[in-house]
Amino acid sequence: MAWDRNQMAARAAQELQDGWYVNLGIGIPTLVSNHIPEGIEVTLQSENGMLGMGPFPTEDEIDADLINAGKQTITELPQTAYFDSAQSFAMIRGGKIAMAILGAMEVAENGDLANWMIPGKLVKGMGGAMDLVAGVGRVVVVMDHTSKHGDSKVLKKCTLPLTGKAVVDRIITNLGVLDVVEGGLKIVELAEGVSEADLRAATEAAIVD
Amino acid sequence: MAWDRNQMAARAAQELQDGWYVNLGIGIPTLVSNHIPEGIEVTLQSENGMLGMGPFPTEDEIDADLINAGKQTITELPQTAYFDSAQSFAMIRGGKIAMAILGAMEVAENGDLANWMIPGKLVKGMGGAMDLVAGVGRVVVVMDHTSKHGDSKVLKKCTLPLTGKAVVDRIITNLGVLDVVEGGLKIVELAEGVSEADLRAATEAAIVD
Amino acid sequence: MQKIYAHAAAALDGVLFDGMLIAAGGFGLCGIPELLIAAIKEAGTKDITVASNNAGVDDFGLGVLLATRQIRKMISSYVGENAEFMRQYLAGELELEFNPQGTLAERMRAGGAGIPGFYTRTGVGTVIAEGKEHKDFDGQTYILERGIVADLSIVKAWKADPSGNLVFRKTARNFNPAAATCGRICVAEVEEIVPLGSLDADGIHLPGIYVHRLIQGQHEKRIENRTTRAA
Amino acid sequence: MQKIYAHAAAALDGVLFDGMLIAAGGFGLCGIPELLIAAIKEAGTKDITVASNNAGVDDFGLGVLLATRQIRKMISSYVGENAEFMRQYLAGELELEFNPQGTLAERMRAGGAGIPGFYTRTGVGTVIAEGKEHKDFDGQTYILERGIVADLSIVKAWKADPSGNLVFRKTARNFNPAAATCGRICVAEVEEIVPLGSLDADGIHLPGIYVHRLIQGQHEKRIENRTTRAA
Repeated sequence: MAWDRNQMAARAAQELQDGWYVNLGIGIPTLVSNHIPEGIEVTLQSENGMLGMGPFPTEDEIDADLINAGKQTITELPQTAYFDSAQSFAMIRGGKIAMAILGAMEVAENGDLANWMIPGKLVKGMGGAMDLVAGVGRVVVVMDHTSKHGDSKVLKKCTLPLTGKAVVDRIITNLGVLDVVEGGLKIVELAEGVSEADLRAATEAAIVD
Repeated sequence: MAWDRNQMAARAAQELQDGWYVNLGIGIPTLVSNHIPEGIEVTLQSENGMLGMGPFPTEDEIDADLINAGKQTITELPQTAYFDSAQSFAMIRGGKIAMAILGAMEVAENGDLANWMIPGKLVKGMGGAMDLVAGVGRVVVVMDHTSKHGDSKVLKKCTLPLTGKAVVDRIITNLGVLDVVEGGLKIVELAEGVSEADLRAATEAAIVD
Repeated sequence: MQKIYAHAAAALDGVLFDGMLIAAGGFGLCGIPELLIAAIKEAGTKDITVASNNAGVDDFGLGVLLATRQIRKMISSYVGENAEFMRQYLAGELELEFNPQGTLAERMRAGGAGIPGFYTRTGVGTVIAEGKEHKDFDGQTYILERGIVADLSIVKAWKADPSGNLVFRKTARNFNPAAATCGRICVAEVEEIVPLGSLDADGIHLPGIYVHRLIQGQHEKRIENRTTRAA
Repeated sequence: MQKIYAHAAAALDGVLFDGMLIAAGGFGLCGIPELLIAAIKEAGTKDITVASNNAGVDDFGLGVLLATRQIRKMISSYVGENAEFMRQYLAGELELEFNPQGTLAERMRAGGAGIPGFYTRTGVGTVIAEGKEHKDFDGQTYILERGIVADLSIVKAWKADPSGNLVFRKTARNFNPAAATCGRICVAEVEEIVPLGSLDADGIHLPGIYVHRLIQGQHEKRIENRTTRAA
């Protein structure tokens, strides 16, 4: 019952449309590139300064000058273009990226997103996440529906410092897919073996029809 | 008596320092490049998007893709770099150009400059002049001291729409060289055969010691 | 996703409408989207506002859209080469908004970069500053200028690959990259479309993400001010 | 005007002082000015504020200046790779100003471009917006961010010519161009200085006007996160 990480990534890959330029966050979103549907061509942006991100290199192909936003070694493709970080975020802020698929710590029923900081504990920084959620055309969040302790991460209101206010369009969790709509969240799809009651029980946020 | 166009340009060329990046305006300022002193190396910027502007081309070298800010065909040099207009004016506004040498219609004792518009008569536009006077390190104006009718163009106050307010550092005319200082203009140099009385008589602006 | 179109008219199909704002690349007659301008003339689109550094000459560049009275307003820094422009403007038939050249380039860049406004010293104390917000930073006064977002960008490059990556040549680059970024739709005309993978990934001046439609064609590349020295 | 210096210490002679603001290029450990960082360590300059997207790792990159306690404050978007940073920060020994990554890049670009402030949607409604001016444009709320002007920029490029024209390689370009533009003085380190005229004038990423001093040297180019697929 419920989707595993790869199934969540595969479901998120269904969000992609042909010709789109897309930014994939670290973690499960990175796995989305393994599930891009047949006939759909997308170009992946790496916000450090690259469009047309290729797969990880073989040992022979490793190049210290070629990394992604997660600092992993990667490769280029025939359509790859490099540019500087100011240009990279100019295109992000300017709405040129059709969609970002990002991880989250918490998401709220009004689309608020928290994914960068746990006060007193985790002080790593927001990286490009705030720019992405403020700038791209559509924000899809991929996350576990509940914490390890079973607490809902799909909330009425985020408790952690926000990455962006009212920025999330769609939430894909291990339990299903929800859209942020007027008044709360709307169930779009249930994961295999998950009932609507299961999903409602795991969700603190208001669910509307 | 007094300097001709080439002598004014030669005098303006004395303002150049080794290693400087300089922007030369249209008209007499363009002639300055013919008088760059021995041992002084300057790099000329063309604000449409080029550093390292070379001389005019021979007939064989003409290239429609290579023009200066006056739309004249030009050539490149070994150190030439091309860039786009946003970058070009980023470096101008950002103070990276050491000096601009520009023509003027009127200049005032407080450094106000008018060189782009005669209301009702001449509606061509300011081009890059407003950006240059606002951004470069030092603004030197090269102009005739008086109009064809003998009216002073070195005024207490400009009568024409301004290109910039309190932006001129030095004025080089056919009669001599003046600096904009506290309280008015200070005579730096007299042209050959020009007396201080001649220069004062041709100047409406306050001259201070 | 196919970006390549057969010709300029096809590439503009569905994106033109009366009263629209078009951002155009080019400086003087250098690097201007001459094929797309000609196609807009044929399409007959009216009441256009054009943001472009210059307005062409009487019979070439944007001048052809002035001659047909398709342009209602120009946002430019210098229009001195165009007698018909001057005539229409002085007769009150054409609106004109002068922008300092660098402010115009930065307004386009800002519009494409999600920046609705920025402060600049350029124009402070001149007619350009009238009616604009003034603000002091560190004892200096600046004015607020707005980003430009256009309905359509038309630009000219040297080479493109099928993904829309563009390379410009010498000073024909000029306003083209900034103009390209500020359009909701950007159509580019190039001298040559080369196979994917044949452009140097480090040498691409404008990534294909900014370019929605692409045509290849013959360019006249007229020279405005042919100036030479003795050989 | 000679821009080429024999080594990093010579290139930094006279430009370092306690309490200064340094803008540094690089993303993670990719494209960082490792030779100049090592020379700043040797110089012993104190109380430095560094604007850099990341803070290196414990024993490489800016981490070496954290280890020696030469850095008083970081302006960064992500510092997650550096345990010593975290220790000093949580102990209150180090100041930290988080900037969203794109805001940091744009602040550097703006500082170098004579733009003291610009508006962005990034960070609206978050802690980043606290204390910053808010302004509405066309019904959207934006915050005012300031340009950064640094006392010194240190950057790393692939190749340079003697006039300071720089070319970067792949994603090692990252913050280097923007950082280079925002310094009153910019010192660049490169892998190779090539003869004047051997770089393609259309392919120069950063014109030499921005680069005051230049050194060539051997780079370790350490890889932070070596990730591979089966061959």
